[in-house]
Parts: sequence; C-alpha cells; structure tokens
Amino acid sequence: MSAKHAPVGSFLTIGTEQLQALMDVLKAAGYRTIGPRLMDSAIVFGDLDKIEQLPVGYLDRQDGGSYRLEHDDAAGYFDHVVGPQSLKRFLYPPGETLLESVRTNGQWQMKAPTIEPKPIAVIGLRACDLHALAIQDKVLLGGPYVDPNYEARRENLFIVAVNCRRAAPTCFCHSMNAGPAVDDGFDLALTEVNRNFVVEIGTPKGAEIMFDIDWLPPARNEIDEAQAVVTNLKAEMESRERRSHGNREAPRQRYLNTSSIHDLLLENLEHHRWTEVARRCLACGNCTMVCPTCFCAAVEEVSDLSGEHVRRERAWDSCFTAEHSYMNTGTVRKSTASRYRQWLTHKLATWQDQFGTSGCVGCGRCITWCPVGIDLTEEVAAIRGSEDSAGAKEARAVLAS
Amino acid sequence: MATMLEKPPTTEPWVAHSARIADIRPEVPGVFTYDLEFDDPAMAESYCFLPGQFNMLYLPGFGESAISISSDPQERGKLSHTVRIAGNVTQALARKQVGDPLGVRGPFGSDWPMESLRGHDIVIACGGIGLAPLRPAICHILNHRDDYGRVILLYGSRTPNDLLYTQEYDTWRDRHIEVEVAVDIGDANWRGHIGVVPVLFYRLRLKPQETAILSCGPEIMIRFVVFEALARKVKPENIYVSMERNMSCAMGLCGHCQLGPFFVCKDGPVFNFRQVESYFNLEDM
Amino acid sequence: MPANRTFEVKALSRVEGEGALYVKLNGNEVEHVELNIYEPPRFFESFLRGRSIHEVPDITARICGICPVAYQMSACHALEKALGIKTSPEIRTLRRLLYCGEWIESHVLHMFLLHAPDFLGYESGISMAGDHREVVEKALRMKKIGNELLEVLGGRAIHPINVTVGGFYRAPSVSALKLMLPDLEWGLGAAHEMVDLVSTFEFPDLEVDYECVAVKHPTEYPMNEGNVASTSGLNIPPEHYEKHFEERHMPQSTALHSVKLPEGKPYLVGPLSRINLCFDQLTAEAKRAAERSRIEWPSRNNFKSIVARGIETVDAFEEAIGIIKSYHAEPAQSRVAYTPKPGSGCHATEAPRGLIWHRYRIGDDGLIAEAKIVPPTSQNQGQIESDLRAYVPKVASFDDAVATHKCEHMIRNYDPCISCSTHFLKVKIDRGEPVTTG
Amino acid sequence: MAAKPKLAVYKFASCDGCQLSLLDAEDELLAVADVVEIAYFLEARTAVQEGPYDVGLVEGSITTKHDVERIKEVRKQCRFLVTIGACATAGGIQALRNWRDVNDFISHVYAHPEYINTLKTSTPVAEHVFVDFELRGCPINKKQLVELVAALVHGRKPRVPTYSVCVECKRRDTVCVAVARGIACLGPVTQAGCGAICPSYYRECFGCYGPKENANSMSLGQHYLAAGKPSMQLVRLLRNFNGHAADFATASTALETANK
Repeated sequence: MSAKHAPVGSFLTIGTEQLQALMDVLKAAGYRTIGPRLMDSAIVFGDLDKIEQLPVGYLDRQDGGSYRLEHDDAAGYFDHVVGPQSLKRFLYPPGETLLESVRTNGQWQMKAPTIEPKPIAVIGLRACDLHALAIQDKVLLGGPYVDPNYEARRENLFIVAVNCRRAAPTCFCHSMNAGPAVDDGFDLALTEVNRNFVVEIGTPKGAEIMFDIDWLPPARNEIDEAQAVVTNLKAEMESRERRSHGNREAPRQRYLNTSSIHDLLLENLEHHRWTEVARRCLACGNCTMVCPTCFCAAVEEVSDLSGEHVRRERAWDSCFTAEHSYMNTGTVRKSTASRYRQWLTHKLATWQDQFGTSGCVGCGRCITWCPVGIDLTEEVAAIRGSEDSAGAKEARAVLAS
Repeated sequence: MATMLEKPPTTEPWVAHSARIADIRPEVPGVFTYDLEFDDPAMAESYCFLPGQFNMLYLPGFGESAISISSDPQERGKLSHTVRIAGNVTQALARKQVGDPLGVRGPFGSDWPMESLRGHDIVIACGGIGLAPLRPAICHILNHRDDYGRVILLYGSRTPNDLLYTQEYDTWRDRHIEVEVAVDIGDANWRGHIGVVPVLFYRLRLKPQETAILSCGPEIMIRFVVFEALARKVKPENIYVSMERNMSCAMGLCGHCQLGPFFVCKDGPVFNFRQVESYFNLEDM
Repeated sequence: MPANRTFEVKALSRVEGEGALYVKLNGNEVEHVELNIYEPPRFFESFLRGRSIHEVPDITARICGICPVAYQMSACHALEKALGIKTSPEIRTLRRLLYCGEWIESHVLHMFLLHAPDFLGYESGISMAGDHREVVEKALRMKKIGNELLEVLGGRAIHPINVTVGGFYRAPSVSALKLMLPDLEWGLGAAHEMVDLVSTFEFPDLEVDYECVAVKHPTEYPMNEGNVASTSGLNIPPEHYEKHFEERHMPQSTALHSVKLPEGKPYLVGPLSRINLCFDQLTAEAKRAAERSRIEWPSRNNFKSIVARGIETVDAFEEAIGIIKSYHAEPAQSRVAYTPKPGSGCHATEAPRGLIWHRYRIGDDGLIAEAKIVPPTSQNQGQIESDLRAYVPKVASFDDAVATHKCEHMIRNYDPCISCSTHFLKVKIDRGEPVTTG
Repeated sequence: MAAKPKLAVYKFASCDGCQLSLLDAEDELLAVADVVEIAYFLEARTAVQEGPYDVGLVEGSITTKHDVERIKEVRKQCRFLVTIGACATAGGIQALRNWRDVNDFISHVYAHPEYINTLKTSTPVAEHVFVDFELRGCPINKKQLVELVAALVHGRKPRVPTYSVCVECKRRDTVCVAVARGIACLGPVTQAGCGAICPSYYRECFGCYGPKENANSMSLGQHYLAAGKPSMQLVRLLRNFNGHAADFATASTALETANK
C-alpha cells in the first residue's frame, strides 16, 4: 500500500483519516498539536486532537472592522482564511518572565528563568503567516542579539502549512509576494482537493513524520488540481482587485502597490493624510496586536510589597501607546498622527532598512480587526494618489532637474 | 563611521552583571557621578567600552535606565556614569549609597568615531548633561592628543551652577583643548558668555574642511549646532550627534527607541548627521 | 455622673458608608436617639429612569461595593417578572452559587475584620491580627474564596459584570468551577471552626422581641426567591410588599424608617431573622454548626448575629460545594433572550445584611420608567434606634467613652451598609449650616 | 528603615467598593499593614491617628458644599493625594446628574426635598484640589492598588498603564466582540487596568476605567452609528461611571445633539 518514504519535494495524497493519523503521529512524536478551531465566534488556533475539531464547513466573512463566521456546506476543512491570532502568540507570547531577582543579605541574585518549551506542531498555517514567521525570525534571531526564548520555541516548531483556496476581501498577500501559494518554510504543505489532501513534503523532518502514515501516491490530475488551486486563487485575487479599482460597489480585493514604497512613504512624512487618518484612528493598538510581525514589547518591573522579590516581565506593546516613546522629557510621539505614521512607515518602509524585508505580509488582519476599519492599503493609496497627481509629478520633475 | 564593539554572543541577554557603587560624587544640582565596580573580578578585568556607548543600569524593583558612560575608556577597572536625577530609576539611584548593589548590562550602542577622525580638528558642542557621553571622547583625545588637530569644547548650561566637570577644564586647557562656556542665565560672578551653545560658533574661525563636530544635548540645541556648522561649511559627513530615545532593551529587540529606520540603542546613540538629517526637523518623530 | 449626658459618635467606624450616632440621656432616661446618615444622596432611582433594561444590573451594582450581587439579583428578577420571562433551572442554580460567593465574602469580612474586634477588645481586625494572626489569616483566606467564586461566575468580585437580565452573559466553565472545590472544602471546615470560635464570645444581654422579616422559601434557605415572611405570621409575595411595609417619619429621628404595617413597628432583617424564620431550610452542616453553637434558635439577641453569620457561611460553603459537584455541563443557553416591552415587576432577595426589595416599571419605549429600591439597612434603621433605646440604660453606668463604644458595637450587630441606604433615605444634614436645596 | 508612611483613606460620595478593594486584597492586606501605617481608615479601623499623613487615598466624588470644604482639609492633611476610583477621578455614576436638573431628581426620590443638601453636580476631586495621582476604575483593581501602595512605599512611580483595554484584551487572547459580534464596545477608547474582563464574557466594555490617553470616542461613536447602533444607546454607553470625563463627555454630547 504505502510507499513509505517520500523524498523532500515530492507529493502524495491523504484522506481525512490520514489527516487524523498525521495528528496522532505528531502527538506521539511529542508535539502539542494546534490548529484552527471555532471558538468565541472566530477561528483561532487551539489545541487540536481530532479532525472533527477543525472548522469544516465554515467561512469567515471579513472586511474593515468586521468579521463574521458563516456556515457553508460546500466549504472544506481550511476554507476560512486568517483569524485574529497568528503564530506570534505561541512563539513570542504576549507575556513572559525574562528575569527574576531575589535579594538575600543585601545581595541580588538575578537569573533568567530557563524555558523548556514543549514542541509545537501547527496545522493549517497559511503562506502569509509563513512569511511572517520568516520576518520574525530575522528580527528576533537574525541580529547580533538573539531572543533566547523565541529561539527555544522556534527550534521545536513543526509546520503543516495549507494552501488557501479562498481569499477574504482584506487579503493582499499577492501584492506583498507572500502568498497565496505556500512556497517555503514548511515541513508539510496541504492542499485540499475534493475532500482529500495533496501533501507536499517540505523537509526531511516532514518526510519522517509521513513515514508512518498510510498515504497514497497522488494521481497525476490531483497534483495539477492542487497546483491550480493556488494559481487560480492568485488570478482571482488580481482580477477582483482590478474590478474593484475605482468601483466602490464591486466587492473589494485589497491591493498594495509596493513600487518604491520605501521612498514614497519616507518622502511624505509630513503628508496631510496622517492627520486625516488620525481623526479616525483610535490609537487603540489593535492593528499591532494582531499583526503577525509586530514585535514591540515592553519590559516591566514587577515587585512584591517588600521589594525583595522582583521580576522583569515582557509583554506585547504597541507603538500606538504613549508609553512606547516615553522618555524622561516626555512622550516623543504625542499625537495619534505621529503614532500612525510610525506604525505604517515602519511596517512598509523602514522595516526594509532594518531587516531587508517589508514588515507586511498582506494578511489583512490589521484591516479586519481595526475597530473602525482603517485600511492601510487605502492610506498608502491616498498618499500615492496625491503623489502621483500631475502637480506632484511636475514638482518632482522640477526638483530633479 | 560608528563601529560596533565586538561582543561575545550571550545566551542570557537579559541578565545584568552584579556590581556595586564604589563612589558617589555630587556634580551639580540634581546630577551625580557614580563609580561602579563589578562583583566578578573577571568581569571587571574584561569589561571595556568605547567613547559614546552606554550601559543599562538596573535597580531591581525600579527597572533599567540607559546611562551613557562618562569615564576614561583607557582606564580599565574604572566605570563611571554621570546621571541626572529625572525618572523612576534615577530617583531610586539617588537614594543609594556607596556599597549598594545594582546590575549593569552593557556596553551598548555606537561610539564617537575617534579612530576615523584622527587628523581632524574637533569641535565638541554640547549642553547640560550632554557633556557626560562626550567626556570619554575628551579623555580619548587627551590620551592621543597628537592624533588630533585643534580641539574646541563648546559647552552650555542653564546657569553657572549647572556646568559639569568644571574642575577639569583647566587640565583640558593645559592639554590644548579650547574650552568655551556659555550659560543661559549668569550670576554676579559670571564673566563668560551668556547665551546658547550655537552662539559660541559666532566667534569661531574654523577650517571647515578639516573639522568634525561631535554634539550631544537637547535635540533643539543639536539642531542649531548642526545649522551653525553647516553654515560654516563643515562637511555634513563630519558631523556626529548623539540621540536619545526610549531605550528599553538596548538590543534592538523591543522596538521602543526607533527613529526612522534606526534603533537608537544599537544603530546609535551616535549617528552621523547624514543618517538622521531627514528626521531632524519633524514633529513627534 | 451628670444627669444630662450625650454619647456621640461623629463618624461610625467599621461600617460601610458614613453615619453618625447621637444619644441624649437624662439620668437613666433616653431622651433622644438618632442614627444620622450623612452620606450624600446619590439618586440611583432617578438616573435609572431612561436607561436600557440590560444596563440596570450594571448600574444598581454601583449602589454598594460590598453586596453588589444582591442589587443585581433583585433587579434582574424584578425585570424578568416585568418582561414575563422565566430563567432555566440551571441559571437559577448558578445565581444561587453567585449569591453564596457574596455571602461568604461579606459575612467573613464583617465577622472578622469589622465585628469580632468588638468582642475581643480590639479597635480593628488589623490590630487583632497582631495577637490572633492565624485567625485573621484564615478569615482572609475564606473571604478570598468567596471573592474567587464571585470572580469565576461574575467576572470580578466588586461590581460583577457577568450578571444580566435573563441569566449570565457567559456560563462559567465546568473546569473553572471544579477547580474551586478543594478551596471550598477547606472553607467549609474553616467556617465550622469560625462558628465554634465566635460562639464562645461573651454576648451582652439584650433580648428584644423582634419582628423578624426575611424571604422564605418552602425548600431552600432564602437567597433569591420566596415570599416575604415575618415572625408574626406574615407570608406574602413580594408584589404585596408595599402593602405591608412603609417608610415613615419617626418623631425621634430626622430620617425615615421602614416600618411594618399596620402597627407601624420597626422590624429586623438580616441573618438573625433568616435563621429564626428559616432554620429548617439550613443545610445539614449548617444545622450541625448551629447546634454546636449552644445558642438557642430562634434567638432574640442580635449580638449573636455574628454566630448567625457564621452558620450562614457554613451553609453557603456547603451549598456552593453541592452546586459545583452537580454542575456537569455548561447550560446550552446562558441567558433567556427577551424583547423590551412595557410592564412592571418587583422582587425581594436576601442580601448578606438582609432583605432587599426592588420594583421597576418599563415604559412604552422599552426603557426604565420608574425604579424603587429598598435596601436592608434602611429597613433596620428603626430597629437599630429602638435597640439603642433599650440598650443605653444597660450601659449608662459606664463612662462616656466605654458606653459610646458599646453603642457602636451594638450598631455593628446589624452590619449596617450606609452607602447603599442613602440613595433613598431622606437625609438631613445638620451641621449648623443653612439647609439648602440644590 | 525609616518610619512607615502614614496612610489615610477618605470617603466622599461613593459605594465603598474602592476602599473595600484594600480589604479585598486578602493576600496582601497584612503585608500592606506591615509596610504602611494605616492611620485613618474608618471602614476598617476605629483608631484614628492624627494627621498629617504621607498618603491620602480618596474615594468618592464631591456632591455637597460641605464636601467641597472637606476635600480642601483633606488636601492639607496629605502630602501625596491619590484619588481611587471613577467617583473620585471622574465624578462617578452620581455625575449623571450633571446632564439633568438635580431638583427634578430630588423631588423624584425624596418626599421632603427641603432636607436635601446637595450640589447640582457631582465632580471629581481634581476639580477642587490638586491631585498627585489618579487610580482609575469602577471599581479600582486591587492589584493596581497594591502596586500603588508598593510604589509609594518604595518611592517610585506606580506602574499603571494608560493604553486601551484592547491591548489587555488581545494579550489575553479574547476575540474582539466589536469586530466579531458587532457589539458596541468601549474597549478601544477605555483605559486598561481591569484585565479586559467584559469582552471575555462576550459583552461590551462599558468604560469602567474612563477614557484612555489620546482617546477618540468621537470616531468610535461615529463608526458604531454608521454600523446602525442607535445614537442614544451610545450616549448611555458613554455615560456610565466616567460620563463626566472629558473625552466621553464630549463624544456623548455630540451624539446626543446629533440625535435631536
């Protein structure tokens, strides 16, 4: 039956039974298996034991400031897209202790708690989130300083990615070159085809896990169909995006024109659009919390009443808070306009200077989970639009000459 | 260009090294210099820093504060920080006594490019506590006086009582450092300049092509220093400034100290003016 | 001793809220007794008008930080009656569990931090902890368990957020409640010890022929549901409350007191009344504790209310354990849906310090048109003054300071909650300043 | 060690819930009593030590002429004055009178209005005297209260965030009730501190901690209005326990005006 070993880069087919077997094998190998689950009116990552726990038949309707689940009998296991969380929660948790100090006899004993994270296998990770993971790797592992806790968790991660068959109107991974096709960084990648899954082997670790699973070599047309899923989706996103251009009525597909975006934004740091968006922006920080790449964290001192037991706790932070840029002389970024500018220019422009990549993967979470539906693609387009106006072009030409 | 000090990789970047306060010297009202000694002799032995770098001083229960190092980089075993008492951590520090323990992480950040400025005339323009991170640069110059041409210190503070390190000016002058001092508000005994630091440029005859500027102080002061320097045709690439932001992890991991594309903690605090010029005149950057 | 003496407490301590005591004595004759409420009025009944139905439990919780559940429960039940909706048995049970949490935290707070110091000769629970650290620590742990129960069910201990008309916003998870069991079991044991401890206190001799009033239910110890009953044989549905109880101006007081009709007598609400009226409905463990206390129930001595609180604490722990043990699944519906519509409803529940009665009218716009709230302390106020008149001659032989303290102790028998009284009590503030309106 | 700081707890118009938070800090109460001298705290102790005090915690809003004078005395007695809770910090639920005619209230509730001595408004302490620090909440969070005490004892700034409830909500992994359920929630404009309890119980934040720094309730209100929420529902939502706080008050007034 089973051909057992499948080399890296090869494809094979499994049914739902084998998907369950995959979970079981991962668990037996010591992984905590997590994946999409329907909880609290959304699809979020949760512990996963049985494939019945997967949100089969559910779709998420997303738009600026709005997310609703909908049942659709035709929908498969993974036809929802991304929810409010990302892998960030598991690798770079919202709160953790970095240092513990105890004072005994006037002497401080300081030590960093050692963490021994349980390996995690995540099932159902999308292309955008894989790209986000690669970006966080650069931030937290790529520089002269490495975050040891992230590193420990990251090393023990097993990724079962999934190719999207559907895009929400908030998705714009195609314009960030971060999807919809899963291209790299996975151990296994699934594509749902006719209630079966075509599996691509991404790493030797992935091949090893598949070794004990009763898979079948895919039929020729199954691989084609699987590959068509992502090519079709990309084409569909592009065509929807074209149709929605300038047509407020058409279902919108977000798109971000990234050409020269670095210079575009940094040359417009005093654009009136920042003030305009600040009229709507709540500076609540939701966009940064849901962003899979945002890494800002505050380190807070937590002390007992005696002051003898002290911890340094790290918690997710946001550049939209006053504390974020606080110095003894006061908060540097006092206005909401300056905070929005900081976020957007960092994400789309200065991130490139810092880490050689954009900080955005086009997952659209910041659009969906903004309580008032502020849309970064619209903000960039507005800045670009006024830039590209005849007058601006002329002015630039004059300056250039 | 600013250079990063080669540092051995650490597996526990958040753990501070335990140290003790060896001496406390009141400098001016609200400013003290703290000499620190590491508890671990090996650490004391191996610790070194470059002029312009800073340490994170840790007072458990209060937190960490980024404080520039103000001692002579060549004098091993001596580590001083001149601190203005302003925030949570520094206020707690002000209540400490000689012998009290604290934690030190560092050194962090970029340095004044003393090596690449050899052969230049150097103008050090600073205000208030901004002289503290430049003192190691002055020490370096004194240690290698022949490597540099004319050296001028332009220093300003609010009142004569707020001038740092006044007892050292004569020593510096003896070693041919021109010291020009201005205060905003003089007193009965004040015979020097009244005004802000940039004004001290007015009477200066510089050889702009050979001059480098090192500046630290309030951002508004730095802006005008740069303005004056550029007006005198100093090459922008020879202007260096030390910036301040909310430096919280010092490793470029927490995101708080960003200034445009930079993490001030690791790309700075010392920047070439060219790097940061486009962010200088922006509100709330 | 002079013929004319006054005992005065300008600011009562170890009570919730602000009140003063004034007693004027002529020889052994009590000339004037006044429990003065100077807590400023807060107008809850007024600004409930025009609010949405779902906001009422959130707003009424703010009447009192110590017994917010009582305010939320009476309001929810009254509004459910006005809307004609009925909650499921599961919700009813969970509400009872919530009430257990409030009884535990409020009773233990009062017993050990506010009242026991009077018996043991301390000025506070904090200084009592100096000599009796273990007792105070144990009490704090019991109180904490009560608060944790409130947190699991209500979201937080003070002003819970999970209570709504029709049920709960979210049903508590089975696992979260089960986690509480070991603590509750410990608490039950500790509560027994506490009953034994407070039973040994020396109780001043003040026997009063109280008219005890409490909610009474045929099978349950009263918390959320039942008729309003009294020791004189009254047994009426809450809807008839206003026919039998009235706020009246008493000649010896500047404040209005609730009195029972038709005789116009003061009456007693609170733990002593509840035990006196509903002893049979106590849990087995609570009955055992009551028996061990060697106090004869029904009791006519309100100083023994501290023991009554202890017995009710045992009851609450035991009930909570029972409820959680039989909680196997979260209810399918955590609340009953409703459509706002005009109507009226009223309801009485038992706050830790006694019966609390609410009446609401919903207007045509589906918003609250009228609200009336009668909290326990206002009902007890007449009885407090009446007790004082009986008690003062017994303590008149002591010097002023001791006698005053003894009066204050007596007032604390009632666990008076002045903060919540004020929103309806007629208040006179007499500090020699001109009386002004608005 | 230096003498223990003397702490006083005062009450004005309030429900007692905030000072109760100190007694509700069961794990820390005795430790608190070890590090500070609880010199004046009527709800908990009979003994009263004379002022002045190092720290005064004030609960409750100012609603009578007498209290206007009393708070000035309190200020004189306390070196460091901290308001605890929404009443003391923003006028509390009592401040709902600020939008209505208080005489109407009095005659509605009281049979003998001539006995009622009250002001037309309920106002925060800071409108009467200088306040050194404000601890928000209805009620305050006991952890924040203990942190405040610890900070005062050790001479540091209390660590009390000024950012939105959303930050806490996302950290604790609650799915946004505004976005995923269409509930009008005040979390994005409300200061954190409670631990983002309400959304985790599937209900809206109703603003117990008052407006966050740089709050923009106007924008949020307009968004909910556009999503079909009745304007008066939003007005009531903003006018709960911190209705008198500037940002909430401005937005609720604007929404009310738009409704007319």
